[in-house]
Amino acid sequence: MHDNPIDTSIYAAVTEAIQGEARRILSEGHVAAVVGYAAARRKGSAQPVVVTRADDAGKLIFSAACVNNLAVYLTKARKEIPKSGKIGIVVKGCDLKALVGLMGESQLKREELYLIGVPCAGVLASTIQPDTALTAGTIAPKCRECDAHLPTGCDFVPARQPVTPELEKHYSAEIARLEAMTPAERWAYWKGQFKKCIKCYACRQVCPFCFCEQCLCDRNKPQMVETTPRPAGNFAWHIVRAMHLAGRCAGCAECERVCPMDIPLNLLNRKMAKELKELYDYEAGFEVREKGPLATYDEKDDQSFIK
Amino acid sequence: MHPEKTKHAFEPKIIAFVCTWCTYAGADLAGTSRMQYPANVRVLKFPCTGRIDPVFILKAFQQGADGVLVSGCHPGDCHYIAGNFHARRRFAAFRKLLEFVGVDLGRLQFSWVSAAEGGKWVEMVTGLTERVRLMGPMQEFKELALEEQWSGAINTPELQEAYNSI
Amino acid sequence: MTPRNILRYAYYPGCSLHASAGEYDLSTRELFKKLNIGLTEVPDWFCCGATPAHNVDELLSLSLCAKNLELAARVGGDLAVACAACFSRLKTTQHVLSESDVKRQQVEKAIDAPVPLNGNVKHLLDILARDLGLERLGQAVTKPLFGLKVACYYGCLLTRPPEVPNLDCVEAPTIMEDVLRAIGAETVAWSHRLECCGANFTLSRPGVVLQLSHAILDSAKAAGADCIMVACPLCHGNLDIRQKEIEGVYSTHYAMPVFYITQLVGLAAGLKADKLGLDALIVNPMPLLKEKGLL
Amino acid sequence: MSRIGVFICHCGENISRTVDVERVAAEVGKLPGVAFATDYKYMCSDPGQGLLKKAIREERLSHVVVAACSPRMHEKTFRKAVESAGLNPFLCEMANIREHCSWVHQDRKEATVKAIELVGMMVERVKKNRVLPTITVPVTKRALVIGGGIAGIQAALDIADAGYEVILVEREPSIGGHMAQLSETFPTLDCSQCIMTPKMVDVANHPRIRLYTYAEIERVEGYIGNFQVTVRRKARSVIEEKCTGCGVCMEKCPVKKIPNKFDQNLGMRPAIYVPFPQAVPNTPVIDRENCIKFKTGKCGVCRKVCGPGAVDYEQEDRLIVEPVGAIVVATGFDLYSIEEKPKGSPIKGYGEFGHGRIPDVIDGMTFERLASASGPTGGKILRPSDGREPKQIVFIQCVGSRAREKGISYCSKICCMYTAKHTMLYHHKVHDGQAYVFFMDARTPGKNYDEFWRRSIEEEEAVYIRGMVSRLYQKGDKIVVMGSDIAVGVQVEIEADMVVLATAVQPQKGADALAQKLGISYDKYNFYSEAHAKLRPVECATAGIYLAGACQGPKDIPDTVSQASAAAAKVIILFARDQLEREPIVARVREAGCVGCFYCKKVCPYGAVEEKEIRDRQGNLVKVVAYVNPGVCGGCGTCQATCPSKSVELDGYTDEQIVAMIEAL
Amino acid sequence: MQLYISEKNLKALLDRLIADGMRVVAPRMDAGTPLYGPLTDSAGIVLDQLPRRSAKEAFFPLCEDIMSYEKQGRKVSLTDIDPAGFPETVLVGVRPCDAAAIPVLDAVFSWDYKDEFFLERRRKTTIVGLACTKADDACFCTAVGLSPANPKGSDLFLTPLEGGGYACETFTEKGEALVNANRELFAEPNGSTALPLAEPQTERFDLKKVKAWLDGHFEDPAWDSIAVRCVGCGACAFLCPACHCFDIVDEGTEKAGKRRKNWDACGFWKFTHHASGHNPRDLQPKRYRNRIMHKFKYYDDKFGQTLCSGCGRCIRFCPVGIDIAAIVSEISKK
Repeated sequence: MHDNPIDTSIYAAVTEAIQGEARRILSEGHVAAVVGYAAARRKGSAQPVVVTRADDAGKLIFSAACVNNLAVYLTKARKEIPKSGKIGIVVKGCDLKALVGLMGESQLKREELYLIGVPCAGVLASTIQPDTALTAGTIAPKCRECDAHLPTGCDFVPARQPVTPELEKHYSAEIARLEAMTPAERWAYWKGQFKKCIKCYACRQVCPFCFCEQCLCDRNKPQMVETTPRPAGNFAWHIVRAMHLAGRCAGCAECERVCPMDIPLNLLNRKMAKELKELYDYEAGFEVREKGPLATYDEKDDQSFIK
Repeated sequence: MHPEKTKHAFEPKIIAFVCTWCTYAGADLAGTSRMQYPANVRVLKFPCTGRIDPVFILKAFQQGADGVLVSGCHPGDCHYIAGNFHARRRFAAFRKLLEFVGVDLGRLQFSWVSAAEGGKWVEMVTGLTERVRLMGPMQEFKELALEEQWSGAINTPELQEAYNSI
Repeated sequence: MTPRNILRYAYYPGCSLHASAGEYDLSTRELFKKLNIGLTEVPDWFCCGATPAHNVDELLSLSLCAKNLELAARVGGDLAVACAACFSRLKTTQHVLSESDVKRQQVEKAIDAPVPLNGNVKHLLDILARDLGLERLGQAVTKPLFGLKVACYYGCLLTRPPEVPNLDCVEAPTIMEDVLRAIGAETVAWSHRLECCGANFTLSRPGVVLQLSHAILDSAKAAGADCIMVACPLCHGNLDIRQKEIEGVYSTHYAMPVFYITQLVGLAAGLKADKLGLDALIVNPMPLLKEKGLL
Repeated sequence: MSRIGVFICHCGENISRTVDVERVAAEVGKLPGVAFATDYKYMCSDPGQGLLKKAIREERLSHVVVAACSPRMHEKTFRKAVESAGLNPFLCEMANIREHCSWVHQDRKEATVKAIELVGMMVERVKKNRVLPTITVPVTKRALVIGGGIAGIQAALDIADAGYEVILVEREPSIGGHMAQLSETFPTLDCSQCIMTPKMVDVANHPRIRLYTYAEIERVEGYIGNFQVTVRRKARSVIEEKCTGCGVCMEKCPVKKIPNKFDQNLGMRPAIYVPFPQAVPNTPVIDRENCIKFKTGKCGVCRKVCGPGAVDYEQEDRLIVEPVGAIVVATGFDLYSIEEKPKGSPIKGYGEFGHGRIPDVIDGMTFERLASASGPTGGKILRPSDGREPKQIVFIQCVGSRAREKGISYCSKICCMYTAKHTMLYHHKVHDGQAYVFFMDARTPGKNYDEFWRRSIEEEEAVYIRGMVSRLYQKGDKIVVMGSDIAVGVQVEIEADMVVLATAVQPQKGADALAQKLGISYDKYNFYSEAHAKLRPVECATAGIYLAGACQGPKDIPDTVSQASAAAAKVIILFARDQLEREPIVARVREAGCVGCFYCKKVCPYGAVEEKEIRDRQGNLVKVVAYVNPGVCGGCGTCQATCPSKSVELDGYTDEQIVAMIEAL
Repeated sequence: MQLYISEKNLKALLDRLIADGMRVVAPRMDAGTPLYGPLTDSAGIVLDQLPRRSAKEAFFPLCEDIMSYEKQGRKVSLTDIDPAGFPETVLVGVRPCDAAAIPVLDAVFSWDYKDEFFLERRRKTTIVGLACTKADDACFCTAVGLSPANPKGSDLFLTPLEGGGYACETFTEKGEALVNANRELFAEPNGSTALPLAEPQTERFDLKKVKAWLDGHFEDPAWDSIAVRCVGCGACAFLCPACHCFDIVDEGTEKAGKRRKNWDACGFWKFTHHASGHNPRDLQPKRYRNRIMHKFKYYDDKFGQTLCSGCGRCIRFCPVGIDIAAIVSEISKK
């Protein structure tokens, strides 16, 4: 069952459509640049690319190796891409949720973006060689519970319908498994995971919502979180990270994908998303909302935990 | 005159984060009413529960607290209109997170204690202290603080001894 | 929920409809057949305990209704109830048991089954006016009751107490008038729509009943009504069966037919008199209906 | 290196009985940074404060910790002392070793250890304290009063009489409010108009009051001392400066039969009208909805007959921005109606009274208009249905009020008294009539109030029936009132000619919308919330905004006028200073770290956070960051706890200070 | 000395060393991830995949205490960490790319300042290398002049053989001492042929040409196009067997605390952030340039060596697919 192939045949046509649209908007001067994916040296691999000339539009591709959430390049923390003029960006449905969140948090303006949406059947999991075929076994965990195969509200979406088989949900099962444990067992689980952390901050750097110019955890007056990659500091860092993303993270799972130590970071994010959905009926990423669940309140909010 | 105090093997360290207008005043009232409660609690005063950052709770546990009490004005009573409403959501989320990483929520108590509720303050502090006393020390964070990466570990007897003594 | 397009209900007739109010049962079944609304009588249903049980033994009265609810749940679908007293008892039971865990546990022990607290219990009025809808009801009319002036009598149980039935506004309901207007009848504005007919005292203190029912008949007549419409066999008993007696005691004359809602709606839907049990009414409605050209 | 001075107070024996204060001083003296530690019998006493000041000078102390009672008790005292010794007051902190230690523990050893730790925490905290300069904000000495009823009129006159300019904004074409509608007033039965109209004229003639009638508040920006208020002056279609108030236009207007709201729709008015003859200003308004000119384009009579040429059909709404320093909200009340309310509304109507469909069931204000000599009937009590004089009249109290099941649980406060007044007026006007009053309790606390009420029974022959009415219905031309007399335990049925309902007092419609513009809080009924129920009853939690009258809760005229004067006094106190000083416990933004996500702005209860552009030297926009207006900031710190990068900090409660305390544990 | 050791005896050797109180560090699974770590017995060893982090952490831990302080009253007591406390260690299953980087690091840690924390661990550690039989297209040891069978840095080197077991060759006294102390577990070579070695697919870089270009192109538009995608994390540096930058931080409270040495990465925004607020490497391309310069120019300038052994970790785990092999190959063609 894990070998069941997932149909990615539309990606060739999607690639062609992206190239055509990028060429058009660049040559017509709609946008100053298009952020997309390009093939890289390793067989089947892809990497983010910024195309500024219509002639280079042919570089753009879409494949199951196009794993990145490019939204991160549009945040204020990433100064490498000049934010002058309108920018085109290739987005999967999951990436779009991040953009929607960023708009709600005054980080981006819709009118300054040209969104090229990608009909997506899924991308590869992080530890899989880029030239591997997409199957039920090699697909990224987030894609297993994707509800945004076709992005909506984009300026351009190639007219292709991805074939998306029903897959077993990964995160809900993991959350249920952990919730069924005793606190001590959960502590042991997370301690084992967090112990591996080397504080490379890849999770933070790829996160579209970690757009702070100065991370709280980089501060030393006072030192809110130990910066040392020891178990204590690691634990604190990951708790603070999850808390700061609560109600904002829409599950692009980039943190988890890039973690060189395989820490299941998105599991924390999904757990928080689940709780906020239950508590306040809030789901991130579906519409531009000025106030997230932790920036607002209702007088009737649950307070059963408060004596 | 004074009743003999029961000696306990373990005296938990309790940190209370309270707002100045309601709970701090409630604790003052407990004092002026000469109510009695365990001496384990250390109160940190904030203008409002809205100011209490979840990181402080984490920090308190890391610094050796065995129990944490967070207390402020009842809904609708906030001196700052809505600080406690914001805090309520923040802590509803944060406690779920702590629970998920394996912190026993028995060690973390939230309450509304008004300036008139000296008795409730005593009840909260006593309840949490007694509960945490039964639960024993908050080992998890204490152990975590001592743990090193294997590569950084050293095994001089003196240091081992020093670590053991902490 | 019953899907809106195919209406099917479990049906709880209640004791009266199998006895003194046989015409209510008959007209209900015939009308619903005509309107393509399915009714499945709850197998083995028994008395809801109205009206004396809840004044005597709360646990018993709750358990009687709880068991009937449990039986009805086995049929599936919403539960249709014709009698206002049964309706009130069944709804009250759901309300009381969902408010009190202790009572629920006691009752569940007594009937040895869980009580379906979320099942919908619906009065016929609700089904006609809302589930079927006034528009579709209007479409089913073949013989509109033009010219018939009806005093809609709700009685005390259909809307009260405020937190239980949720049928319509407690103090100023319009659901009966809405239904009648949909079938072409005229409704009169009158004062005693919501007064009690005295049903609880019908055997113990008939004097009270006579006094209360007299006031109702009086008021309907003063408002210019040709007839009264009811949705409860107990009200019907007092206004129709006792009408002669009231006329005697108070030396007055009404000759005011008292119809069940299903009889009037059935009439408008083209059902014949024998299918509606009109002959079972004590105050003969035929002269009135003939006069208005409705037969 | 800091040189901290620590002062341990014995508080007589209050502390030293349980805490070994000498030991505390000795232990704390060893802490790094502590240059001086001592204990003293009464630190708050003159010699105690002297000791503190002397030590600051002689020991060159940089910070001070006083371990004594609760800071809620003496923080101000010691900060003042520290200031007088030349230190910034915010370099002084208190450790609470009395209320939080010596008074609540008995074990001397435990209490002493705790006291040492509490002081230790404050020592670490005070090391991170910064010099905080007192914040001053300028004051615009002009007030805005919203609402031209008796509350607004009184407040405006008081403030203006004190020498300050006042902008008075009224939604209706004339000031006067509800009091102008009343016939006579309890408990003296003096004519409302007689005492009201002179005040209205005073407002019109006051050199320092600028009156905007037929105007509403559009927008409020700014903060105490510095509000910018945008007022919408609705198009009157009559130029106020030109109109002489001759009234010819009203006479000639062909539309005459428009129900006059001022007369509770009993009387009629033309399409161009003043609501009542004594209106201030005496300038008509064209009711564009009913005016033929506006509906069909034909007519134009009023413009033709207007000598001064004041009628202007093209007039449009105008927005005027007024800078003010303080705002008095006096928007008053509205009466509850028994009509059917929309589904889902928390407030219910009265189906048992026919939802207001019986014409001779009227409310108290309608009775006032009937009883008023200048009213539609010239002061005769007549039935709206047929103009007959009612011989049996029933008054029902607490309609809506104190009725939780109708969604209102409060007492409307004025109804007992005005119903008593109504029975008297009725008896004076209909000598052979009989008044009945259904009541739950008679609430008559007030000077001469109970006497007045008793008079209605004993001299004016009103029959008071303790009990509620269950139902009303029309029977012929009578209204049958079914109720119970619980004192006697019988059911009562009265065939009345007229029923007067003492309906509940509610805030004005749109009170919530105005509150949102003003940034003030309101309760679930939309009454505005005072800052403190007892000690700050005329102030809002939002600084610089004050409440007067029934917008804050049901009130009678004397209470309203008192509160209005109190609000005026608060405004005058504010205006007596050129600058405002405030405690510098405010949030500040570290612009370098701010990325402009504006979470702070979203959670700020005071609307104190603004957006600020950062530009480079060439003027190019670098980024937009948050800016906290120190005049508006309330100092709760919710922004800081919410800011992901902690780029906003609450002075006096910085992360450094708090973490230092946690780490000192 | 050329010998043979069976898989069984290799495990017996490790168990014996552990029993003797020696710390045996080898790749094993740590919460689902292959990482070097101390073994409690030989069963946990994982020799079929490259550990996620390199072997450098055995000498240069990602975090180590170098001093502690404690305040008592006004007295502050400082305690240096004594490197003598480091345990004797055998590091087993080290791939040629990892092992080769260790002597390269010797140069910098024993240059003007002798880093005893590194050097003492180095003295106390015996490295048992292991030839590679598998490679993926991120591997490029051959491109930097190494190979899957290169014993550089190993005291003892194992080559897997057809039919099981390992050919075993000693290269240093430490290696010989380890063999001699356990001689009975080793046998004479049995003539089996080695398993086919891995064949990394990249062509060999002309490192001279690379350096020559770097010498003249500190400022070059190429840096922008290479690193515009870099998000500034430390994954490449932290996984690299040769990167060795560290940061020293004091952590603790007013009462007590530690001075700690932590890995640092030139990709971090804060790496060259001045106290003034100025940052000479203000954007990611300048930071990434430093990474390339350090590896292929500065280290060569100073020590005559290249600071890259071609393990490919930075390629595999770069969040945004930056490929150092592709970049250097490109440079070498300029």
